[in-house]
Amino acid sequence: MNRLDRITEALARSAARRLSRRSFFGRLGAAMTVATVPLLPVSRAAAERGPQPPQPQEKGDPANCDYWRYCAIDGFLCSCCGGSMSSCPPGTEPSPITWVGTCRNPVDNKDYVISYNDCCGKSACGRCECNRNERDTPVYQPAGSNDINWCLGTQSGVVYNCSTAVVLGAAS
Amino acid sequence: MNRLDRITEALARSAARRLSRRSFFGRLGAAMTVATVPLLPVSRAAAERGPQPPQPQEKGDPANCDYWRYCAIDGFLCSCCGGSMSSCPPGTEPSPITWVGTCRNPVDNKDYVISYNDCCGKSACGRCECNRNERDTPVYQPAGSNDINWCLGTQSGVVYNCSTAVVLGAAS
Amino acid sequence: MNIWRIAASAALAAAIVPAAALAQTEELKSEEMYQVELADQMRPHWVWVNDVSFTRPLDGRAYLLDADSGQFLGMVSGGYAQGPLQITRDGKRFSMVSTYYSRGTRGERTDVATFYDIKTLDQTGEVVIPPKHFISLPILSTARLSDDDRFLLVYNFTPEQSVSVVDVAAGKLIGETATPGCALVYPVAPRRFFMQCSDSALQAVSISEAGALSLDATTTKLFSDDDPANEKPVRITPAEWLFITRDSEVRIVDGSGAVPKVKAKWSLLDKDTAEWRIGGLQPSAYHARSGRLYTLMHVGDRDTHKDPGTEVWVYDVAAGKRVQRIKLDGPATALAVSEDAEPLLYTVMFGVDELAVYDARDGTKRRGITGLGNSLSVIQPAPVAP
Amino acid sequence: MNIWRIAASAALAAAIVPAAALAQTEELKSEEMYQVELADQMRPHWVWVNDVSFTRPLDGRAYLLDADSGQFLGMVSGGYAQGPLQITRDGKRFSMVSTYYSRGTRGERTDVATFYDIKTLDQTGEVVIPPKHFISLPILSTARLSDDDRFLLVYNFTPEQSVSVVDVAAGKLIGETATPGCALVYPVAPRRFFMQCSDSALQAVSISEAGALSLDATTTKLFSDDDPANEKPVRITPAEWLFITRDSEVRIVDGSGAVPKVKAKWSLLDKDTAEWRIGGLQPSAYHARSGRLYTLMHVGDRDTHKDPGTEVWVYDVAAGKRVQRIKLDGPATALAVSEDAEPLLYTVMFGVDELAVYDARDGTKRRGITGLGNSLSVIQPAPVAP
Repeated sequence: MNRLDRITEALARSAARRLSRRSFFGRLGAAMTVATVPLLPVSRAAAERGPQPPQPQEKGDPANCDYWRYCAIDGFLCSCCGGSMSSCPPGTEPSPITWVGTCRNPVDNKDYVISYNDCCGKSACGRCECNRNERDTPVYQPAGSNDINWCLGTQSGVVYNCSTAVVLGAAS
Repeated sequence: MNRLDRITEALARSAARRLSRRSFFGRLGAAMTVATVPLLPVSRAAAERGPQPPQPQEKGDPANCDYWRYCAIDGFLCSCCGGSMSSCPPGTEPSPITWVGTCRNPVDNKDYVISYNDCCGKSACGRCECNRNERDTPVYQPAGSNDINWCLGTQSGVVYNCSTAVVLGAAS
Repeated sequence: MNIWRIAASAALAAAIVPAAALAQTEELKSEEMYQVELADQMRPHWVWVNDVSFTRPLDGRAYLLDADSGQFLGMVSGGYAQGPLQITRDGKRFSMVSTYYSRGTRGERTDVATFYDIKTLDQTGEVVIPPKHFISLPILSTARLSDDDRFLLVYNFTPEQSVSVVDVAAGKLIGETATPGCALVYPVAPRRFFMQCSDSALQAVSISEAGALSLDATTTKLFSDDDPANEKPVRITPAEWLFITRDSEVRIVDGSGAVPKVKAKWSLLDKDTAEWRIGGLQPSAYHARSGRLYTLMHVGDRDTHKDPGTEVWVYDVAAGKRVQRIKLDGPATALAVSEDAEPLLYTVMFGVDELAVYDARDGTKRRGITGLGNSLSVIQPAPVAP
Repeated sequence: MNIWRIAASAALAAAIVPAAALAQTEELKSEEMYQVELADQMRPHWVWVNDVSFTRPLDGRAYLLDADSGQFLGMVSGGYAQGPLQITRDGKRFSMVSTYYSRGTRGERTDVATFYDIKTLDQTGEVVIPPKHFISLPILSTARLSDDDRFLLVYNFTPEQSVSVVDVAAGKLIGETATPGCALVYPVAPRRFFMQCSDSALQAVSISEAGALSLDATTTKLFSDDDPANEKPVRITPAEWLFITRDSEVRIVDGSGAVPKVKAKWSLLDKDTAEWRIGGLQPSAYHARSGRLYTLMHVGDRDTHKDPGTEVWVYDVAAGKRVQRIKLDGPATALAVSEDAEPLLYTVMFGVDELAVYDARDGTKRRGITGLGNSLSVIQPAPVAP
């Protein structure tokens, strides 16, 4: 099973995102099913909704390019920009579609499919610029390409603020 | 004679620019006579019109902030951006009105009124950033203020590319 | 650069320890993204820093920082040579005045006042205004809210001078009034402000309930041409502004009457400090609870009025006397002080990407917040109702 | 940073010497400003450098430099995440594809192809195109002119894929054709190009005289998923493009027939250099007169395909053999070679504000041109008719 198939299968299994295989991997269809990003219910007092923290089974510094989830990231870490690995800074909109990577969590030594959703609608945050390219694909294979501006799927428009690294699920 | 009067008189004597005293120095008139900047005839072969060089009675490096004409400049030197002290880079438009300073030419030890016309219509050149403030005035005394974006008088709009330092004439 | 060192470490302290045990058995869960929301009101030690992005001025912005934790809370993108924010007195909302061109650097110009709330840092509305707002290095008085947050007053310069009025509550432009020879907006009451004129007089202006401006009385010339007041005064009471001249002379102007009046005069300097000067882009700040004035000072002559300060000198304004000298960790072109009872002193240096945070009382540096861009101009602390 | 050290020193050598005599008697003259104009055609050692302005992407731009003198000749401002230029074959005109929002970062999106001439660096016209052009780190094949400069072909990604066609001569949009699964534009004849598809096949496309696109034949899969060709090939003859894979394998594709064909295969590496890889944002360049390929090489594994090169390796393409190794003065993410008979090698490093200029034949560094911003992406030398 090559890596495109692995990624695609992981995507297919993910309940959180529905990314049509056709547009990227096939040649026949041009339609795209764009899932809206579900919002968690407001869980904190005073209507404040803080950045979503990492999961317990992780370690390291999410504001550092070396953090395990960032193995194919390219851009500014939302963790340094008012968001986190899985939340967008205030006033920015998560891109519903994006590129995915496969990174190994050193805590459990398992590979996970990571979705690098952009946060969009304000200009580049400029902090914590990272570029790692594990399994990054050329732009003509978009679903794995970190050179593309993925804000294209938002209501806000293409202006890119920062990048997240969201766990979609185990890769295998 | 205070320095505003000196500058105003120098402006009044200048055939090159006609800057109404009223709007800046008086309180009664709101009208502004905006002179267009005369263009020199094309003087070089092949329709190329290179940057206007300094005058013979000067010395120093026009790409250095310490050059004598820059005693009240604030911005990017057009000399580093495709223009010169008295010409705008290709595709940028000189601002017809601007702030003026009075600088001493170390070669003849005379004070000259210098007009810091902005070149406009492309974004900041970014090279050779200089800020000198001899006799710079607050923004509510605009004719001597280098904090103001003087591209406002152009056809192109307010987008600032670089600053010139044009000799208007002797100050006294 | 790490908002997580503070925010996450507490949250994770409990979480990561048991993780080692979990790790063998439990996979990471699929995550759902969301947008962070802030408290609905600026906290006392939150602070906005303007980045005019001088070498890339089409991409101006302002950053919201939490000076207590060092966290970067979020940002707003502005327009060409983005100026300061206008923050409402309750710290819940703000606006900014921006210029956009249809083709980035060219084409049709649109000026717009955009309104935001703090909670979402998202825009709640906009009002298109006359495409002539004053563009300069950021100066706080180029656009101001009236004291009751009802009207936004925008200074224009084409070079004809005028003030545009936006009805904030109604979300519409009311109009524009010519103010020949006079610049900037200094509120002194909910329906009154004054302006600085090129002949060093002040022009009183009143605002009708409908938002119409009337030019009222004008003072005589209050400052000499050789030693003008700067255009960066601080407001010390609702009706009083404290101006400082090139030669570091203080003039307190009382705008409560029909004609603004100089109420007090004193100097930042004495015979032992005659070689010092105030300087910078935002060279002074006032802390109302303690009656203290903070000034950015350096050694230099009259033409060094934009030079960075190496020290902050603190004055008791009522007494007109210096009470403290603070040596800065690095030079600074702007300073501000938080308005609360445990004040922080903030400084930035144009060209350096850091907000420095000091204890305003003892002058010790608490932290630096870096990665903010190289054209930090003005600092805007949270308003705290007195 | 000094265009005058060269330009002015010669002019002034004669002028300044007599000035000492003049100075006592003759005042400086009042000057009249004008705008500089360039030659009407790029000279062989003129070169454009794209600054995508990654941390301030609303203010992208490209700089025109004279590599012989080190002079900064001028610039053009672009739109959001500004991409490369499309330079006409005579070097007299160019265009660029830009995205603008009505409120800078938000509002209505407008995509536009803007046309300029070299002489004035001023725009001569624009064509509004579908607001969907592909935005990425700059890649040369996102928009290309047809070989006769008649049509501008713009790759779109929404993520539906298509190509927009602009009639340059008529100054109007012709239309847009869906290209599902296929990306980028590689001309092989005045009315023909191919695209790279996600399944590693190539799609041939023909252009009618009216500018309509037809999707023609498709190749089989030409590259493995584990070692894909990059999207930064170089054109070595009108119909042939040279692709390089992650593992530094060369594939020359001939697009002259109905179906593109792999014409030659060889490797940049041999058993002594197996640990090296090609890498960068613009990792290769071709000099047609000498038949030489220039590649940016570094030591690294397959995932280091964007890492900067520390050396430039030079190949005789006809022989498929390396003929030279050039050690760079500093690491580089992009390189290009001037097309003339005395070629210069240009490099930039993303994050560094310098264009480095080397003699392409002996590899000696001639100069660095600095002050160009910290996001230099692609380099575009003057076209020289063969």
